[in-house]
Formats: sequence, structure tokens, C-alpha cells
Amino acid sequence: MSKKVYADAKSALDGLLHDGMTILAGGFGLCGIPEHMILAVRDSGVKDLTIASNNAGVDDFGLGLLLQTRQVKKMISSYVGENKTFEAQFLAGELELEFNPQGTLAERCRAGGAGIPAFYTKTGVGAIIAEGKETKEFDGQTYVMERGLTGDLAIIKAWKGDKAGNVVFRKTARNFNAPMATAGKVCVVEVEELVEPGELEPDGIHLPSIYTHRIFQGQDFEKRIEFRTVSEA
Amino acid sequence: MSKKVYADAKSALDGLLHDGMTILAGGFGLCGIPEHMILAVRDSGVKDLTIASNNAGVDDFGLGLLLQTRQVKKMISSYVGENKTFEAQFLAGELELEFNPQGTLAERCRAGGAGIPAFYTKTGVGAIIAEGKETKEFDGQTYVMERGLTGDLAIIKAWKGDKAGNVVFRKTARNFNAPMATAGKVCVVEVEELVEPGELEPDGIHLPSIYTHRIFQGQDFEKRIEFRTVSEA
Amino acid sequence: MAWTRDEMCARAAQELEDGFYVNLGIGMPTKVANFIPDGMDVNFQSENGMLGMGSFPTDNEVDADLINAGKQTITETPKSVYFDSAQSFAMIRGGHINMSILGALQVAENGDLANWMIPGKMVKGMGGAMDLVAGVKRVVILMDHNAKDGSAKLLKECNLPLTGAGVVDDIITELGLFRIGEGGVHIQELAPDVSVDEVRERSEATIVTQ
Amino acid sequence: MAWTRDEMCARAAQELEDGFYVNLGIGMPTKVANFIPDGMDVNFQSENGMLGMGSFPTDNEVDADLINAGKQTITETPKSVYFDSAQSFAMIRGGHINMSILGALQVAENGDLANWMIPGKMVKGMGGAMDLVAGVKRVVILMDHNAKDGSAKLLKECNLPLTGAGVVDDIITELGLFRIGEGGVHIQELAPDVSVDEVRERSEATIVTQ
Repeated sequence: MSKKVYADAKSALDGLLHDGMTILAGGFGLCGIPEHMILAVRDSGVKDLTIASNNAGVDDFGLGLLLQTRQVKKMISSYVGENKTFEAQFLAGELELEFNPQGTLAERCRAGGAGIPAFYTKTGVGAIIAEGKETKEFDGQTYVMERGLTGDLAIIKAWKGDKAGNVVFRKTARNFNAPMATAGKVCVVEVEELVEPGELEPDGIHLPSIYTHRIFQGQDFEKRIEFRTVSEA
Repeated sequence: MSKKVYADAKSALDGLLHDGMTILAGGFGLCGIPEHMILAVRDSGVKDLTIASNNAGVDDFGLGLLLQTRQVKKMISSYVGENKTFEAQFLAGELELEFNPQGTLAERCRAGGAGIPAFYTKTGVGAIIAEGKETKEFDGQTYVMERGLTGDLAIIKAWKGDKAGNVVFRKTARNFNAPMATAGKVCVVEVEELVEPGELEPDGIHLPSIYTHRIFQGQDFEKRIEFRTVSEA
Repeated sequence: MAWTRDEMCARAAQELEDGFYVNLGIGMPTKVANFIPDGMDVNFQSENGMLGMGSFPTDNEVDADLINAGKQTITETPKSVYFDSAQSFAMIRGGHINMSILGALQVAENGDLANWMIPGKMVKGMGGAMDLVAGVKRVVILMDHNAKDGSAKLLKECNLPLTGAGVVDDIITELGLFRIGEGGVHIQELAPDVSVDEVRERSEATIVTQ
Repeated sequence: MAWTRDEMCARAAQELEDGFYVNLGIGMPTKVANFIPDGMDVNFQSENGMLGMGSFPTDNEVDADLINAGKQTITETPKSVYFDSAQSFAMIRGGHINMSILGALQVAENGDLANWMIPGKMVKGMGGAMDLVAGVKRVVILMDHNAKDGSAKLLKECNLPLTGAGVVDDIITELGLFRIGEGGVHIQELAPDVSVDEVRERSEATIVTQ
């Protein structure tokens, strides 16, 4: 089972990257992002990427780094504020953008990973994002059909993982990492701590090993905070 | 928050039962079934029930008890072997039965709880259970549309719960309990151990408190084993 | 005398009930948490994956893995539980959240809501707003009664792109509390010394008195 | 000389690969677990909510909360992880399980499978079988070549209600290993001293030799 274990981001992504591919990137804002793999994707020079991620990072951290190098052709996101590079490229027509409501994006990944090609939701009915999509009535209410989403590769950040590939997230860093992991044809997980099988509580695992194709322990996570809000002690 | 806490099964179900209602009952076989609430439903005398449960218990334990008293009008299940009462009533035309593939039943509950009125699946395409259901092609493959399922009441068995309603299951007793809990208009949880808020690890909770409307600690769980298979030491 | 922002938040907090699960939008709605009546148990959901959200941390408590949907650092409480984004929106879409309090650009008298984009300006995205208004049991809008240029925000029809159609239940502005109902926007309560005429003057929507 | 049941299970086990996630059906398929080649890492899924299923427990280890999909008591392993039924079938439906080995009543030469009901007899239910055959990457059938009355089970068309249409990849019987392919059922391997003629005689399906 240790065949899943790699030394670092570069080796873990070896052979998996190609121009024009779709990457699902976990994280919410800068919280729980696969920061080492984002750097490795940048360094690989792979381009024309379609990236599904709730956000697009900030100018100099997270997915913003791949925008700076113009490796991204299209983003599928729910919110892309906090990023001037994004805004500039988008307004210049250099970057495609597909907005998905946050819950629809999460559910599309969950569905894609679960073999569900499409589902119905009330979210977005009557809004421009539902235009051109099929709608259907159930019990007198209108719903819009949304498609399951899969990607060539999911890049995921977790807290702990075992060498069999079982994974545990920490606090709100879980976010999109779990559903996106299931929707990648290949899923690579970077963890803060890699442990032996049996060390994680089998009732407490968030992502079962079957979804983890490769795993590595990242060194020196920056874990940058976007808005540091504090109260008086 | 202790307003969710009740003394026992009878008080926890007080005011929630009525003839003709739909009950979602957690458990797989006899594993993780809400045994105290099944007894309380029996003792209440409520009848014409539609019960969604993966199985129908055995003749003298679990949901089989409600079959004996003829309180059940219809079962929605994936497998009803191991139960002679069921077979006799079904063959006599006294009991309706809707078979759902196990994964479809689980997903219908998960969808019902998640506000998804319908989804598409490959499961059952070409089989009689897909007859009369809408089908649709996605990427050249045929899928059948299945509806989200909700119930008037979900009765759930868990290992530990806190007084705020956060719940933890144990090993394979988790099964249908989690998805069914989300699909009940009201969800009542029986636990082996009721603890104070804060005692459960917030990253390790399987069912967030929002789904738990009432909770009680059951006494003297029988936890009967259906097939005791052992190996030599 | 119109309500202050604090009074508006306090008024919104009075709409909460004991045991409610509540999602607060970014901005003014976040401050409603400061006005929960004593002894009332309200559980705040953050759509990035948490129930039982606590206040901002002290300097020592700051944790990069613990943020709210506005990406601000927060703390946990004894009732806290974490989950993934699919589960978070299963809760929201599934109608398990009792109330959401959100800001708005425009509200129409039929309950249509516009709060996510202004054509011609850079669009940041809807985030979780479309899911919240579609799924949460009761949607309360907390907003200034008029735009900065004085134009009405309570309209007959929204002219900005919608976040959701017919999704708003109540609106709280500095002028009072209003409810979407038969025939238009019903005045439920007015701030001190605010007249029905003032509300009508500062709104385009049909204003209905009880 | 046809294969014994143990030899059939051992042959099925040879189809497994290192790192595979596998779901074994109830009955003979369960015994395939006893024939995993040494050093091969195979992870067994039980559709009631577990990966990394272990063997039967000793008397002291029996745990009512730990059963397999056949409702038999089992044990956990260092790789074990538990999850709910929705997640379990998300794995199955989503194509994450590499192989399922199942029994059958009938298999047709186009890959149709019937293994869940006989009209006129009491129907116990399909359990997870329809999900498994629809979702798992490779479906291997392990069955007697003929029914107890001697009739063929490898057919041109199934006459029993289907579990899934065109879902079977391989069939292992006491006569050999067969693969559904162009033009019918392809012989991949024959048990010792079993002839193509014997296979043809005991099958109704079109039998193709390489």
C-alpha cells in the first residue's frame, strides 16, 4: 500500500500533468489549499488549464500564482474577489470564467465522484446562471438540472493521512477538499503529517483510501491567513 | 440546547406518530437499528405505516415486530430475506413492497435530505425496477431518474450523542442511519451514551446537530447478531 | 427617527428563536450575532463547513484552519462541528437552516432578490448566496432603505440580475420591518417617528399597511 | 477435469491486482478472499459501509456493530475505514471499486446478468447487486456452469429479470474462464481436460475461441 506514497509534490504529480487538462483544486479562500502542488503545477509549466476551485486565490498565493504565469484558460468558481490578477485577465478577455453557486459547485463534484451525471436543484432558478439549462417541475416547484463534474486530476490538502491513503482534515480546512477528491480521475493528497495505517481512528476518517491515488507529506506549509480578525483577550 | 433531550423512546416520540405516516428507519439487517424506538412505535399502536428501511428485521426483532402487529402497510427496502412474517403477509397481499437497489435507496435519502428532488443513476437501467421511470442519455449512456425520498420521521440509532444533538456512529452500525437522519422532517436519535456538548471531537462528528431534533439515551440495548460467524483463535 | 445600524441588527436578532440554526451573510448581517438575547441558544452556520461558529479569536488563538465564509479567522464553541462543503450545502439546500440574514442591492415586492452583480462592474461571484436564498426556510434582508444615490432598493421589479426569484420573506431597513405578502410589501413595524408616507416616498414597491 | 470450487476461487483471485479495491458477493465469491496471492495488497469493500474488511472474529472479538453485507460478524484491519451507506454506494456507483466478483443465475452473451429474482418464487430483493454491476469497473461472475437441473446458465439471452444490462466482463465456472466480447462468449482459459465442445454442449450462448 505504500505504493501510494511519494516524496514531494513534484514526484507525486509526475506523469499526471498535461496541457488542456481539468484540475479540481480543494480549499476555500486560502484555507486548506494544496499549496505545494500549486507550486509544482506552476513549475511544471503545464498550460491551458481548466481549474475548478471555489476561489482563485490571491495575487501572490494559491491559485493566483497560476494566473500570474497565465497557465489557466478557464476557472470554474463561485467567488473570485480578492484577486486583481484575475480581474485584469478576465476583463482583458484572456481568462474564461464559469460561475457556479457554491453549493452547486460542491454538489457537482460530489455527484461526479458518486456516478451521478446530473441532479436537480432550486439554486439559481430564475437567475442568469440557469439560462440555457434544463428545468423540470417537481411537486409544483421548478428546479434546474446541473451536471456532475469530474476532473482529470484532483489536488487536495489534508491534515493527516496514512500510507494506505486514508485521510483526515482539520476544522474548516476540510471544505471542498473531500468532495473534489472523489471527483478526480486521479487524486493526489498533500498532508501535514503522514502516518502508518492503523494510526487514524477508522470511525473518524473523512476521505477513505479508495479516493487517494497518491499521497505525500508537505514540508513547511505557509497556511497564509486572508483576513486576520482578532478580538481582545 | 438540552431542549432536544428526552428521557426515553416513548417520550421522545410523543406527538410525532400518526396513522399513515412515513418512517425512515436506520440500520442494516439488525446492525444499528433503533431498537427502543421500534418497540415504542409498536406500543403506540400507530398503523398503516410506510417504512423505508434497507431490511425488514427478523420475525421477532427489529422491524419484524411491527409486521407481526400488522402496523405496516408498505415497506421500501432493498432486501427482505430472513423474515417469514414478511413473506407470509406479502404473499397474502397484505403488505406492499417497493424494492429499491440498496445504493439507490441510500442516495434517495441523501438527496431528500439535501434538497435534491431527483437525480440520475445507471443502477437498474434495463431492469424491471426502471420500468415506468424517466430515462435520459448523458455522454452516450442511459441513466434512470430516481426521486429524492423524505419521511415524516426518521428513527436513528447512534453510539454517542451530545445534548446539542451532535452524533457519532460506531463501525458498520453507521450504514443508513446518517443519510436517513437528514431525510426526516423530524429526526429522533437513540444513543448508547449521551454526553455534554464539547465532549465529542468536532472534526469527528458524523451527524451534525442540525439534523437531530430529539435525542435520548437508550437502556439495555440488545444489539442482536443475525449471523454470528467466528474463526478459530 | 430611523434606526441606527446597531438598532437594525438588534431588531433582526429579535426575529431569531431559541434553538434556531442561522446563517449570517457577510457585512452588516454578521453583526446580528452581537445582539442575541441573553439565554437564547442560536447556532450559527458558516457555509464553508461549520456549525456552532464562535467569535473572533484572540491573537493567540488565531488558526489558519479555522475561518468563516468571509475568510475571517474565528473560534469554535462546545457545540462546534465541522463538515465538508457538500454536506454544508446539503444542509442549506435541504431546508435545515431556519433563517438566513443577508444584505441586498434590490428587493422586489414579489420577493425577488438581487444581491450579487451589477452589470458593467467586475463580478466577484455569488458565493453561497444563491444556495442560501433558495434553500433556507426564512430569508431576512438587512439593508439600507435606499442606495447611496438615494434611489429606491425596494422595487416593483428588480432590474439587476437576480440572486433568486420570490425568495425574500422579510426586509429590515433603517425605516422598519417589512414583509413580502399579498399585493406588495407589508409594513410590520416602523422605526420611531417614521411615517408610512416616508416609506412610500423612499420605496418604489407597493407598500401595504395592515 | 473441471475445476473444484476452491480452484474456481483461486482462479478468480488471480484476476486481482495489487492495490485493487474489491467487492465480493455473498456465497462462493466471499471465499475468493482466502486465495489472495502472498504479498498482494487487496482491499475489500463491504457495501454496508466499510473498506479494509478483515476475516471472521474469534469468539472474544465478536462485535454486533461490525458485520459484512451478508450480516456476518467480521473484524477490522489496520487499513479499515467506516462510512455510511450513501458514501459506500457513491464509491460503487462512481466507479471507484476495481472489481466485483458475484454469483449469477444467468449470464447472456451480450453481458446481461440475472442474479436477483425468479418469477413465481418469493423475491428477497436485489440488495446492492444492481448498484455493483452498474458501477464497478470490472464485474466477474463466479458460478456453476449449469443449473442444478442441468440447464444452461450461459445463454443467448437471459429469460429471468435482469440485474443489469451488458454489465458482465468475465465469467469463471468449473469449465474455465470466459470473457464477454465481440460475437459472444470468448474462451480465455479452460480447466484441465475440458474441451471446447464440452463448453459448447453445456452452454446456449455463442462460444468463441481465440
